[in-house]
Amino acid sequence: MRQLLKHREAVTVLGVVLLVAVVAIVHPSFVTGGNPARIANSAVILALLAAGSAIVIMTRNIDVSVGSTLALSGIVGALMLRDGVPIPLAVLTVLVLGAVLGAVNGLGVTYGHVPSIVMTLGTLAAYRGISFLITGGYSVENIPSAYRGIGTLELLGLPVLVWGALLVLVAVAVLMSRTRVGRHVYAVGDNLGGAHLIGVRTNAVVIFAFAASGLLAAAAALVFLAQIGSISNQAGQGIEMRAIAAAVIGGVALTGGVGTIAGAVVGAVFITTATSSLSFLGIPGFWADTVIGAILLVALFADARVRAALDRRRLVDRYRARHTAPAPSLESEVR
Amino acid sequence: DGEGDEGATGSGDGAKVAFIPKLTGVGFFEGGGAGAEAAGPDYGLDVQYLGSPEASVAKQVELINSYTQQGYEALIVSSVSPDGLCQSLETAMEQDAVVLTWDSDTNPECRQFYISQGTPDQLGSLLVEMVTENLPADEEAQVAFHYSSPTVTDQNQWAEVAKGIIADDTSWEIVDTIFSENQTELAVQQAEALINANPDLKAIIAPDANALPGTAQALENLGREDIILVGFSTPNVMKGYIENGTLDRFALWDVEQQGALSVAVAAHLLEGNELNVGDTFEAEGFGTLEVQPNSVQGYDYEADGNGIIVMPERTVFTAENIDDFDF
Amino acid sequence: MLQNSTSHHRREPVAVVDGLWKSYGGVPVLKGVDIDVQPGEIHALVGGNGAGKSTLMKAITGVVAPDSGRIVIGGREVKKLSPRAAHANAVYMVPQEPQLFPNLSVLENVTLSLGGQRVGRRRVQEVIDSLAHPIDLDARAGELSISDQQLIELVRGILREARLLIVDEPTAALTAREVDQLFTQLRSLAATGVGIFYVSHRMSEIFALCDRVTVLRDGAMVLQSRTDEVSVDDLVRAMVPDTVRHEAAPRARATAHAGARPALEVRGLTGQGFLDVDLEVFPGEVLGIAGVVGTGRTELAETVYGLRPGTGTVILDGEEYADRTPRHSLDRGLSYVPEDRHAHGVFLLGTIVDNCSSTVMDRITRAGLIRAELDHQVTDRFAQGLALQAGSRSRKVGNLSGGNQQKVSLAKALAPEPKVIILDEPSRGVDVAARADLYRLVGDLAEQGLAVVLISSDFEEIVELSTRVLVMRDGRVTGHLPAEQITLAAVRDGAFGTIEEVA
Amino acid sequence: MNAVLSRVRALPRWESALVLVLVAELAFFGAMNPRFIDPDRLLFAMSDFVYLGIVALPLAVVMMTGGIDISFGSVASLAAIVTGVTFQTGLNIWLAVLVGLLAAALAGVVNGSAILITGAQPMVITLGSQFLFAGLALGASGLGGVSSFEGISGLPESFLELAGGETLGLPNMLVIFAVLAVAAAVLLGRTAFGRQARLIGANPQAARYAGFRSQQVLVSTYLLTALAAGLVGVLLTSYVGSARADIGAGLLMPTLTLVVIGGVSMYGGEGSIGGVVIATFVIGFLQQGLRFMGLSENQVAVATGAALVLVASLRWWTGHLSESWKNRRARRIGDGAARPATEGVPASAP
Ligand SMILES: Nc1ncnc2c1ncn2[C@@H]1O[C@H](COP(=O)(O)OP(=O)(O)OP(=O)(O)O)[C@@H](O)[C@H]1O
Ligand SMILES: Nc1ncnc2c1ncn2[C@@H]1O[C@H](COP(=O)(O)OP(=O)(O)OP(=O)(O)O)[C@@H](O)[C@H]1O
Ligand SMILES: [Mg+2]
Ligand SMILES: [Mg+2]
Repeated sequence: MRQLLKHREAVTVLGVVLLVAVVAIVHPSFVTGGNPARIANSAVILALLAAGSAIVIMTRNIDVSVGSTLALSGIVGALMLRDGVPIPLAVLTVLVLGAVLGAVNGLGVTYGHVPSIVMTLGTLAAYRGISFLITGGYSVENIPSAYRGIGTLELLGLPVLVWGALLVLVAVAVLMSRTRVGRHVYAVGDNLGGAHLIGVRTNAVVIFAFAASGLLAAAAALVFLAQIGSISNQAGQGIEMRAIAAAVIGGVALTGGVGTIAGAVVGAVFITTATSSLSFLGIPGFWADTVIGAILLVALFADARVRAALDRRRLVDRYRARHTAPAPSLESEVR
Repeated sequence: DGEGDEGATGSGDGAKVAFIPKLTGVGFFEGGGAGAEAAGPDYGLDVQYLGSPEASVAKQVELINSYTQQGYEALIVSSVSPDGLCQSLETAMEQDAVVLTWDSDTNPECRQFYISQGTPDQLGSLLVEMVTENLPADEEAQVAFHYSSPTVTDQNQWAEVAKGIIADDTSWEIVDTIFSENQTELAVQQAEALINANPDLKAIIAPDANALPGTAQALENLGREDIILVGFSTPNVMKGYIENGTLDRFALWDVEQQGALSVAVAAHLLEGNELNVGDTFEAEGFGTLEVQPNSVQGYDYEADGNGIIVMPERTVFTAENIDDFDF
Repeated sequence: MLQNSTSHHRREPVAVVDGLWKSYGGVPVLKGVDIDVQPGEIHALVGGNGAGKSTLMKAITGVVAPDSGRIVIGGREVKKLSPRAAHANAVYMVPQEPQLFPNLSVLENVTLSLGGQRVGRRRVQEVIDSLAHPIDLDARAGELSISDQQLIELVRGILREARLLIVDEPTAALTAREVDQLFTQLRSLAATGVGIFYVSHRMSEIFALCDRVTVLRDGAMVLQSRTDEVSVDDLVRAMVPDTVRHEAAPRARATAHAGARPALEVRGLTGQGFLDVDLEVFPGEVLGIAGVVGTGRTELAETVYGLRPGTGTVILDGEEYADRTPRHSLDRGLSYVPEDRHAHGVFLLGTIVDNCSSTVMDRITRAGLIRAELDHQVTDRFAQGLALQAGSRSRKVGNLSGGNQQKVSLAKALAPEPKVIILDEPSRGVDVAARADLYRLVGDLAEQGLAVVLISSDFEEIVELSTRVLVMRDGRVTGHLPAEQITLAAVRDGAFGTIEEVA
Repeated sequence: MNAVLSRVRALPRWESALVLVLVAELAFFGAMNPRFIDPDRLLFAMSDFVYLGIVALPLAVVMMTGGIDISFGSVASLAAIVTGVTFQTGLNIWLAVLVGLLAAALAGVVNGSAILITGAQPMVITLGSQFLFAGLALGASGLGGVSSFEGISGLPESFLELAGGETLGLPNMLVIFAVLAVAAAVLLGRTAFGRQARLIGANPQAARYAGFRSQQVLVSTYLLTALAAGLVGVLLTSYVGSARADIGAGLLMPTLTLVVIGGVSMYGGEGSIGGVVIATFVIGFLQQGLRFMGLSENQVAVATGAALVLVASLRWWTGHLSESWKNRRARRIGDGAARPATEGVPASAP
C-alpha cells in the first residue's frame, strides 16, 4: 500500500518533471536564473489551499469556500496591519479567524447535517459578502513594508515564504500520515459508518478537517498579503476549483479516504508550472486557456495509463504469489 | 398602482437612479459609484450604486431587467458587452427610463448618451505617450501588454489603438499580451512569468486597474526597476509603487467625477430637458459641456437625443501630484 | 485479582436491556425487548430476517438510538449511548456487514482506534493465524474477499478488551474450519468473564456454542431459555410458527436431465486465482463447488460470467462463449449471484423494484418507456417466491434487513429467467425459513431445467442441495463427487485436503 | 384529476418542502412590494433565470450517476460563438444554430469519453475541459475574424424571438424549460436509461454485475449536459442579441446550486428532476425578491448563501424530528396493545 501511494505521487512528480523538461527545451531560461524559485514562490498560495482542500476531501467532504476564506481572513489581516497592529498579533488573528471560518463549515456539515457542497457553497457566497461589507468594496492598500518585506526575503536562494510554507506543509503531512488524528481523517473518509462504529469522534474529525482547511487558507492569505501587498474582495475568486483540482491531480480521491498532502502539493506545483510555462512557450495569452486545458487533460490521460498499468501489475503479482505456477497472460483487462 | 407613478417621471424628486458597474469590489468602480451616489442629493435623486461581483452579460441583463421592473427611472451602466444589454436597455427606454452608459459603452442605439472618459483614440495614444516619456519611439525595444481578458470591450479597444500606433509610429516590437482575469495573484504571477520569459523586455502596458498594480508588484518582487510600466489604475492603489519608484507614471480620469457627471446628465434628462448633438449644457463643477456625435467613438449611428459626452480631462499621475487624489 | 473481578461480575450482569422500543418511520421494529447477558455467558439471539436482531444489537452499542427503554451496562444505566460511549464501557460489536476501511491496510484497520491499547503487528498476526489462513497485513482491506473481511472484523473484536462482545452473524461467510477456530476463541474469551451476544441463523452453532438463547419475532421476544432445555424444533417454531418445514432434500428429484447437452461447459479455463478448470453442468442439475475460503471459486465464477479475464473455453448451451461480459451472459441466459451483496449484489439506494428489474431493463420497457405493470410483475413474482419481506415494493433496499437484501440479490439474478445460474454463497445471512424457501426454489428451478452452479462454503448446504460436487483447492479442481458419494465427510476431506484426490 | 392528486401526495418530502418555501417567499416578497407579485412581471422575469434550470436538468442526471460536469459554462460559450461565427460566414441562422449544437455535442462526447478512458474523476476531467472549451471558444471567435470582445451581433429578428419572444402568452424561455423539464423527468423516471443512470450512481459495481451498459449511459449523460449547455449558449445569444465567447462564464456556481438544492446527492444515486425544477424557481424568485427589497448583490449573495444552508439543515432536522415523533407515537400505540407474551420456557433472568 505504502509503495503504491509512493508510486501515485511519483506519477505526478514525473508529470512536473516532464513538463519542465519540455518547456526548458523550448526556452532554457525556464529552468535557469531565478525562475524555478519564482515558480515555487507562485505555487505557495495554491499549495497551501490544495493541502487544506485535500484534508477535507479525504473526509469525503468538499470545501469550495477556501477562496472566500482567503479573502475574508486576508482582508481582516490587511486592515489590522495597516492600522498598526503588531505583526505577530495580526498573523495570529488571521490564522485563528481562518480556523474559525473553517470550523463553521465543519459545524454546519456535522451538527447542521448540511451536505458539505451546500454548506461551503453557502459560505463561499457569505464570506465574500462579509468581506465586501467590511471593505465597502475597496481594496486594502498600504500594508506596512515591514510585513511586505517578508515577501522578498530569501534564504539559500529560495524566498523565505517558500521555506515557511514547506515547513507548514511538512508538518501537516506528518500530522496526516503519522498521527492518530490523521489516521482518523482517512478512516472517516473511507467509511464514515465504520469509523463511528469503532468509536472515532467522527464529528470532531470532520470539524477538524474543515478548520484545518480554513487555517491553511488563512496561511495562504498571509502569503498573499506578503507577496501581493494589497488585497481586494476579488482575492482568491475561483481559486477553490484550482485547489481541488490540484489535490485530485496529486492523487486525492473525491470519494474520500485516499491521497496524501504531498500529492496535493505536487499537484499545485504542476498547475502553477503549467500556467507559468505559457509565456516561455511563446503562447499568446489568447490561447492560454486552451493550452492549460490541454495540458491538464493530457496529464490526466497519462496518469490514468500509468495507474492502470500499475494496478494490473499488482493484480498479476498478487495472483502469481498465490499460485506458484505462473498465471498465463492475464494482463488483458476485461471491462 | 405601480403604473401610476411611472408616468410621473418629471421633476425627479427622489426618483430612483441605478448606477451600475461592470462588477463591484474593484476600486475603480467603487470610486465611480461613490461619486454618483454623492451627487444624487444635489439633484434630488435617489442614486444607488448596484452591481454584481462578477462581470457577466447574463448577470447584468438580469440586474437591468430587475431594476426596470422595480421602476427605476434612470439606469447608468458600464456595460460588459457592446450589444448584449441592448434588449433590456431598450425595454427600459420603452418604459420611459433614462438610459445612459458610462465607462464602457454599448452600441449607441441601445442608450441615450455615453459619458466617456475619453475616446479609444485618446486613451490608446495616452498609453503610448506615457511610454515614450521614458522610451524613445525610434529605439528598438520589446514591449508587452497586460490586462484583464480578451473579452472586455474598452481595454481591448484601447490596446488595439495603442498597438496600431506602436506598429505604425515606433520601432518597438510587441512580444506578448497576457491576461489575468481580474485576479490579483494571477496578475503578479503571470507578469513575473512574462518578465522572466522575456529578459530583454523594455516596457509593459497595463490598462487595467488590477493588472497594473499586479505588474508593479511583480517588478518589485523581481527587482526589475529597468522595465517601464504604464497603464490605468486608481491612485490609492498605486501610491506605494509611485513612491518607491517602481513606476513613474500612470493615468486615469477622475472616476468620481465621471460618476457625478453621469448623474448630472441623468438629472438634466429627468427634468424633461432634451439634449442633441451640438447642444451644450452646464454641469456644476464641469463647466459647459458639449454633446458630441457618436462618430467620436467610431460609430455611424446618429439619432435625436443620442450622443456622447466626453469628460474634459484625464490625469497622468506622477510622484508630484498623486497625493492630491484620494480614490 | 482476576478471580475477584470475575466473581464480582458473576453477580452483576454485563448488560441488561429493559423494555427497549425502536421504530423506523413509525413502524415498530423492537417492541419492548428485555434481554441480558451474564459474565462468561454466550447468549444466542435468533430470529427470522427482519426480526430486529441487528437493530437490538445496534441499540446496545449506541449505533441506533432507541425510542425508549433502559440499557444498563456493567451495573450503570447509560443514557445518550454512542459507539464511543459503548467503547468506554467496554462494549464492542462485530457488525453483520463488515465495516472495514477499504483504503486502509489490514493492520491499520485492526489497530485503528483501539483506545489506549497498544497492539503490535505480531499480536495481530497471531490472532489472524489463530482464526484463519494467513492474511497479508499490508493489503488494502478493500481487496479482501468478503469472508476475509468478516475475519478481520472478528479479529478487531477479539483484540479489543471488551467486557461485552457482540457478534452479528459472524459465520455467514466462513467455512467449518474457521468456525471451529472462532468458537475456540469465543469460548476462551467467555472463560475470562466476557459476556457475548451471538447472533446467527445456524441452529447447529447455537447448540454447539451458546449457553442461553433468545428468539425474536417481529421485534418481540417470544422465547428465552437455556440451550440445553430447548430443541431446534422449539426454536424454529418460535421463530416461524407457521412455516412448512421442507422435507426431503431436493437432490432426489433432479438427475433426470443428465445425458442431455450440458447447459454450461468450461474447458481448461485459467484465470486470476484458478488454473485449468474443467466442469460441466446439465440442465436440472445442481453442481456444488466446495472448497475453503480463498480457493478461487469466486474468481472462477466471475470469469465465466465475464467480469474477469481468463483463457480457456466456455461453452454455453452448446455454443462457444468467447466475448464474455455480464451483459452478454445475461442475454445468453447465464446469471450470477455475487457473494458480496453490498458491494456487488444490490443497489442499496434503489428500491426493491429498481433492484429486481435491473437485470431485465429491456423486458420491462415498451417503446422506450418503462411500463409500471411489467416492472411490478417482475418484483412480485420473486417477492412471493422468496417470501421477501412484506411491505411496499418501493422500500429502499438499504433499509431492509440483511437476509432480505440477499433475497433481493437473488431475485435480481432470477428475473432474466436464466438457463444457468451461479450462486455464490447464496444463503449468507438468510434465515431458516427463507433458506428453506431458497432451497425449494433452487430445487424447483432445477426441476424445470435450470442448471445451477452452487458455490458454498457451507458444506451442509452443498451436501443438501447438490446433485454433483466439485471440490476446489488452491485454484484447482481437486475432486469430483458423483451424487451417491456426496457426504459431509467426503466434502470436508476434499476441501481441506485431508485426502488427496477424491475419486 | 385523482391521478394528479395522488401524484401530488406522492411528492417526496423534499420537493414538497421546496414548494412550501416557494409559496412562502412569493407571499412574503409580494407583501413587501406588490409590484413583485404582478403576474405579468413574474412571468416574464422568469426568463432571467430559467436558463440555469435548462442545464441543471441533465446536470442533475450526471450528478445522480455519481459524476459531475463543471465544463458546461464553457460549452455554452463554445456553442454560442460557433453559432455566431457560422452565421457570419453567411449560413442561415438556424443551420448555424445546428452547427453550434453540434460543437456542443462534440464537447460532450469529449468529456464523456475522456472520463471513461482515463477513469479519472469527472471533476478534474471537466475542469481541464472547462479551460479547453473556453479557450477554444476564444479561438473560434478569433478564427471567425471577430475580436472576441465585440461579440457577433446583427442576428436576425426571427432568432432573437427564440429567447425573447412568447408562445401562447408565455415567454419562450419558460416554454422551452417546461418542455425540457418534462422530457427530463420522463427520461429519468420512465426510461431504462434514466433508471440505469441513477442505479449506476447508487452502486457502479453492482451496475457492472447487473450487465448495465454503463459506458454508454455515462457518455450519454455528459452528451446531454453538453447539448443542454449548448442550447443555453444559443438561448443566451438570442436573449442578449449577440454571440460572445464568454456568454457561459457565470453559469457554473448558480447552476450547481440549483442541482444541489434540488436534492441531488453529490455522491450519486439520489435526486429527482422535480426537485431541480422547483429549486430553479425557489432560487430565482428568492434572488429577485431580495433585489426588490433593495438589497445589493452582495447582500443577496449572503442571504442566498444563508438560505441555502438553512434550508438544507432544516431538511435533515425536520425529517429527523418527524421520524422521532412518528416513532414515539408508534411506541405509545404499541404500549397500549398487549405485549406479545413470552412463550413457553421461562426467561432465565436472575
Ligand atoms: N435504517 C432503517 N430504516 C428503515 N427500516 C429499517 C432500517 N434498518 C432496519 N430496518 C428494518 O428493521 C427491521 C429489523 O431489521 P434488522 O436488521 O434488525 O433485522 P435482523 O433481525 O438483523 O435480520 P437479518 O437476520 O436479516 O439480519 C427490518 O424490517 C428492517 O427492514
Ligand atoms: N480485484 C482484486 N485485486 C486483488 N486481489 C483480489 C482481488 N479480488 C480478489 N482478490 C484476492 O483473492 C483472494 C480470494 O478471494 P475470493 O473470495 O475471490 O476467493 P474464493 O476462492 O472465491 O473464495 P471462496 O472460496 O470463499 O469463494 C482474496 O483474499 C483477495 O485478496
Ligand atoms: Mg441482521
Ligand atoms: Mg468467494
